[in-house]
Amino acid sequence: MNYEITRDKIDIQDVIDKVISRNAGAITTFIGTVRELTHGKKTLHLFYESYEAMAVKKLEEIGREISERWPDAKTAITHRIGKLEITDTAVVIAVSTPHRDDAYKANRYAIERIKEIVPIWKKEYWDDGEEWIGNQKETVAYPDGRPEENELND
Amino acid sequence: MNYEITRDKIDIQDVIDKVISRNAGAITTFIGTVRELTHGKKTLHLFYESYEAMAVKKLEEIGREISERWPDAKTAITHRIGKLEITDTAVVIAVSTPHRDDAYKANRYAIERIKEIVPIWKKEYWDDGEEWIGNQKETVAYPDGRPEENELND
Amino acid sequence: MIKVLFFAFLKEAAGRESMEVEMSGETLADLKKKLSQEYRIENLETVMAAVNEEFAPDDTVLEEGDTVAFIPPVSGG
Amino acid sequence: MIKVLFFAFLKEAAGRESMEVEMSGETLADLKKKLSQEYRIENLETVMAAVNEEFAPDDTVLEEGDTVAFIPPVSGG
Repeated sequence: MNYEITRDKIDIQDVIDKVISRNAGAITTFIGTVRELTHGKKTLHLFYESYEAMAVKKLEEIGREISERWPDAKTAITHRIGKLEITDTAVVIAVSTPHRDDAYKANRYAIERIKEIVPIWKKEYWDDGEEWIGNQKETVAYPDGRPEENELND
Repeated sequence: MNYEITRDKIDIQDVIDKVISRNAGAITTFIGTVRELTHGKKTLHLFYESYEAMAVKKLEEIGREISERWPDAKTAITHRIGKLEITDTAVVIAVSTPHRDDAYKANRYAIERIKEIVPIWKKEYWDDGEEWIGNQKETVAYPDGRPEENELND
Repeated sequence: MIKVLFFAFLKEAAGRESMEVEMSGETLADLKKKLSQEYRIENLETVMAAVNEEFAPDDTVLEEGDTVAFIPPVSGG
Repeated sequence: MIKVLFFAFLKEAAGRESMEVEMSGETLADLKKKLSQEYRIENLETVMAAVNEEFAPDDTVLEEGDTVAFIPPVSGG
């Protein structure tokens, strides 16, 4: 099971172990952690919700997309849901490839695609309120292209 | 000690723990592993040697360079030396930043700089011989600029 | 019978996480209209939907037993 | 006395990992010439050197107690 949604703390080494290979010279990981400050506002904690069956399918789809683009790559992704505290790990992406350039590029590809197609939603809790992140104002349809530059950096 | 040379197996989580931060939304790691095949030739094992005191200083220097370019980044690097078997981890670079774009770029910067300025040398052992990797033919001076494209992918 | 799932802000807006709707042979657009008119669940027009766990366009014809999930803009990672 | 360190292929070529050389007030280039002429340690011309753990150019003047390391092209990572 290289693609998982879990309610438990993610063991990073477990995710890495899934992509270790005699043909790999490089393994990159992306670890998404809960940041305290966003645009100067202090987050108390987060809550992630998912449409779990579909989310796992979409993670698998991202893995297939990576294999098409980087045939020697091995990919594993685990996303945690539920309540997360500051510094907790929300997602771990591990990619192994023979050479490092591909490992960085394929890993970056995976996180961008997660933010486009995987049905997982984040709710932020602050001192003075809470809000589902994404576009809750119903003014923008679901993005099917590349994310905007400011989203890229979030 | 965020910058280390070690003779022991590297605990990846230990390196990651050094860069965890309440301000970090992203942690990237690069894990360099011993690959069996290079240019179709089968490696049996590797041996890494270092000029240890200087290597640690140069790793620290890379950390300072990263802090100048990405002021919010936290960096930790551990490089293993001695005999390494196929799939063993030779180096772990962990970088945390508030946003993911910087975490990928700063991490990539670190591995490229390691391959330019850190006095560590790799010897490859094959069925039919062994060789120090690098330019042992004395025809090229030490590269002080950016590495060549083919080196970038090695 | 079509099973309908709501997530995130839509779940809160709809006041439920799932419901069952009697319809067959009609489209996803018809379902959205029905949910708006009969259940006062608004703002579905611009939200993506999945039929049986795969993103599907508004003209998708729904069949007995299908599961429709409304997918607000995602924010995982 | 200058301490000289060799690594990787240079260590094998020189048949030793360190040695001490009597000189002071001369340059790194002079040391390379001396190692070539008196000790038959070749191929140092195009190899980088570090003086007291910092990369240093050929015209660096060496002082009593300095440590000079010859640094073949590195291959870590």
